[in-house]
Formats: sequence, C-alpha cells, structure tokens
Amino acid sequence: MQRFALFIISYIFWLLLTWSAEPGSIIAGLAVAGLTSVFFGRYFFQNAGKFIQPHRYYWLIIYLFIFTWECIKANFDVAYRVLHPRMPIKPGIVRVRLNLRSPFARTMLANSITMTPGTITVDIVGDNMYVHWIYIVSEDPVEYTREVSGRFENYIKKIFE
Amino acid sequence: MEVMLSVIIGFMIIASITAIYAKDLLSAIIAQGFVGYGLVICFLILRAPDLAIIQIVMETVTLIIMVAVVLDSSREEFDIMPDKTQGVTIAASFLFALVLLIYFNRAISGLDRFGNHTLRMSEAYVTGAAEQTGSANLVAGVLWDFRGYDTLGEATVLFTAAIGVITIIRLVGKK
Amino acid sequence: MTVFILSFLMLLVGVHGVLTRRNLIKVVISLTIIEFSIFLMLALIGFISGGEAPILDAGISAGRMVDPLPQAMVLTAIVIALATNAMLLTIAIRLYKKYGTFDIRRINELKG
Amino acid sequence: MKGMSLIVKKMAQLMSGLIFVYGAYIATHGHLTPGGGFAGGALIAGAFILMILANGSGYVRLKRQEEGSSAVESAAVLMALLLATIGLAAGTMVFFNNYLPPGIPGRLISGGVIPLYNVFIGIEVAAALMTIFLALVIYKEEISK
Repeated sequence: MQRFALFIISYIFWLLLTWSAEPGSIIAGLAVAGLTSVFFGRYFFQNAGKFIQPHRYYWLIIYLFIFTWECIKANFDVAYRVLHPRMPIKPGIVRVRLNLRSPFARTMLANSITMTPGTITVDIVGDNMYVHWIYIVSEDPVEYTREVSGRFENYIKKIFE
Repeated sequence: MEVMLSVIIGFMIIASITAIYAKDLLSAIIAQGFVGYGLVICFLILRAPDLAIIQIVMETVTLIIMVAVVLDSSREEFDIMPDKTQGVTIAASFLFALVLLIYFNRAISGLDRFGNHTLRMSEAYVTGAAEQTGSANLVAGVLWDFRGYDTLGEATVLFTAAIGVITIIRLVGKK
Repeated sequence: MTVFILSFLMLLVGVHGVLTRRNLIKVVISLTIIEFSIFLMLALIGFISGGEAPILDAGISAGRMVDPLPQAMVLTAIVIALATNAMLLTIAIRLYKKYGTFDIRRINELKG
Repeated sequence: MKGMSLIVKKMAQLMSGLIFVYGAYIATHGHLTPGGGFAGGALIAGAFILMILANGSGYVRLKRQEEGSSAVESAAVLMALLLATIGLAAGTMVFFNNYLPPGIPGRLISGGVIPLYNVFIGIEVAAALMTIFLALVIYKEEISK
C-alpha cells in the first residue's frame, strides 16, 4: 500500500518535471517511479490510505489560510521587537506537551512552529517538544502551550490523524 | 560582466586564504566550501549550467566526506614551528612562483581577450553537432560522441578510486 | 584580462598552501583550491560576451554560443577531482590511525 | 553511527524518494537540458546518503549494501563499455560510434546512444559515491568498537 502511494506521488512528480506527453517520456516515468517505490517504499508513510480521504484536503486548505495569517502576525511582532529602540525580548526555551500521536503529525507541527517567526523547535523527546521562543509570555504550562502550539494543533490533528 | 566576475573571484581568493590560515580544521573546510559555491556562481555567469549543476552536487558530497573525516580524527591545527631551512624554502617558493608567472604570461599572450573568444577548434562542434548527434545539449554531444574516449577514461578513474578507497580503508578483512 | 590574472592569483594561493602547510587536511584543501582555479580558468577561456548556453532550443541560433569544448573538459575534470579527493582523504585518515597525528613532519620522524 | 531526531527522520523519508526521481530526471534528460549522467548519479547517491545519515547506520546492513553497490558499479561500467564496443562492430568500425538513428533534437528519444550512456554512467557514479561513503561509515563503526 505505501509502495503504491509512493509510486503515484513520484509519477506525478516526474510528469510535472518533464511536462511533455510523448510516449517515451511516459514509459520512462513508469520505470523511474517503479524503481523509487522499490528502493524507498519501505520507509514511506505507514498508513498511506489517508491520501484518499477528501475531508483531509478540505482541512488542509483551511489550515493553509490560518497558517499564513499567523505567519504574517508573527512577522509584524518580531519586526516590532527588533526595530524597537529598547528591544523588548525575553528569550528562553519552553517545554510543550504534545497531544498528537502519529510521528508525521508531530513533524508537521514542529515544522509549522519553526516556520513562524519568533519560535524555533529545538527537539522532540518522548512526548515533549522543546521550543525556543523570542518572548516568553508566561511561565504557566497551560498558558504557553495554548500560545505556542494550540493555534495549529487541532487543525493538524484533523489533517494528519 | 568582467567587474562582477572579478568581485566574486576576489571573494573566493579571500576565502581560500582564510581556508589555508584557519586555526580550526572545521572552519577551514567551511571556507573551502565557500570557494566551491562561489565557483558555482561563476559558472552560472559564464553560461555553463552543466558545470554549475555538477559542481554544486560534487561540492556538497566533498564537504560531507571531509566533515566526516575531520570529526572522526582531530580538528586542531598545530602552530608552524620555524624551520632551520626556512630561508631556502622561501627562496625556492619565490623562484617557483616566478617560473609559473613567466609561463602564465606566455600562455596568456597567445589567447584572445576575455569575451572575444574565436571558436577555432570547436567551430564544427557548434555548427554541425546537433544534426550529427541529435543531442540538443551540445556539451553532452561533445562528451559522449566526439570525445568518448576522454569520458570513458574518466569513468575508469572514478571506478579505480572507489576500489582504492575500499582497499585502503578496510581494517577487518573477510574471514 | 583581470579575471585571468585573478584566477592565476588563486592558483598561487593554492601552491603556497601546498608548500607551507604541514597538516595533511590543509594540503588536501590547498590541492582542491588549485583544482578550482584551473576549472575557472578553462571556463573563462571559452566564454563569449553576450553568448548563450550551449543548448539548442527554439529561438536560439548556433552562432552566438559559448564554446562547449572547455565545458566538456571541465565536466570530466570535476568528477576526477572528487575521486582523487576521496582517495587522498582516505590515505590521510589511515595515516592518522597509524601515527595519531596529521603532522607531516612528525609522520616523517616516526618511521616504520 | 546514531540517527538524528524524529523531525529529520520524517522529513528525510518524505524527501528522499523525490530526490531520487529528480536525479533520474537529470540523468535521463542529459541530452536535452543541462545535467547529464554525472550530476544525476551524484543526486541519486545523495538520496541514499540522506537516508543513511538521517536514520543511522543501523537501518541497512552495511557490508551487504557495500558489496551490492560495488557490484552494480562494475556492471554499469561494463555495460557502457559494451555499448561502445558494439559501435566498433556495427557501421563504420569506429569505437564510440553513434550507431542508433539521431532522431529529432528536443525529443526524449533522440541523440542515438547518448541517453543510454548517460543512464549507465549515472548508475556508475551513484554506485561509486555510495561505495566510498559506505566504506567511510564502516570504518567509523569498526574504529568505535
């Protein structure tokens, strides 16, 4: 199953790369995608059946808008902190507890947090995620968990789990 | 064009001096990576996309191997102690540089000015190659059709190097 | 003409490194710099100002193309450079395993 | 050699297949676009190197992998040499003769034997770089024991 999913994805990638409809290119693409699924299929997603569930794509599109908005907000926030003459920063590393189970959802959450300016995911150890933050709002775990990962976590749960 | 190239090559010279005089081997390797990636930009400006692609890939692989080697062993650079025969070495270096300079001068005087190259040897390659070989990329046509022997020898060198690496580095042999 | 002289300067820097450094890894780096300067020199020789990349496409005539011959030469040379570099580094780490140092002079002293 | 953290592992699993497809694209379209066998082979080797660096050396049986890549390397060189020798036998008796029909420049099936050379040299370069890398990894394992 996962091999088949990788086969489809790599074949689509090949067609986008070549962008031609001549028969030689199409047959060569089949061969290349087959080789890819033989070599790397074992290490792809464990349950690839999620690719054909349409409601996940719906939430993905909504999540893209939410992520863009949060990104713009965080950009202005960091720009304000940098341009302010007294530089009001309070950096530190917080430990956030994760509610997501699947490894890929955790990876995506970590990447979303890293791509938002001001926060960088340092590592994931067990069920905890260590995040470096440019301005620590509060020391209370419930408060900062909501502030760091609560914005994305529900959507990612709906998309990837 | 020439000014832009000169600036980039100037940066590359500074980076290579840094690489040679760095106190830490890891920073020397990173400075050498700067020289390699600067070369990629030079190739792009010189209209050689083939060379740019292969140089960027090969430079990355070289950096991986070098960093692995240095992290395995030591990364300290020792102080250069003054030699007894240092004067002789310096004189010999200057003599060597002078000889190189003379030959460089003779070689450069036979060339056309930069940017006004006349295609004496490869005139036939450029005009007739596409019809003869059917290859749109002229570099691939030259590489595999007109100069196949060169490329075969080059593949042999790579093959020999891989075999040599296995032979030299193996500690525990097969029982 | 400036670019030729600059790439020659880069070659001199590499030669200087090979002659004066005592560290094996530094010697490998200097050899790499010499190789880079020679690639650059060959690519500079083939350039035509205002020329196009040597790839036939619709709308590009064969008249104003840069010389493909030096590019093919440098293409093979880059791969050979990687192979020789890997070989040199392997020899260097085997020497390190035997003598415990990268210093050429100490390796010379500790014969056997 | 230990693997890296969960984030790196997952992203490597996602990307390495696509890097492999891109390397194959560069190698097979060497006669149409910039690139060719050498660059494509190095990219393919890069995909495997990325997997090994991210997941640690425990995930492949190194010795067997090294023997396999070394054998593939020899086979690819042999195939390229065989293609060149067929040129000696067919047509005008010239080594490295381009004996297949040239076709129309710009199509994938064109250029005579050049795409085949590109594919085999790509396999050879990928296997050679893999062999060098795996030899270094095995050396590191043996030295740390």
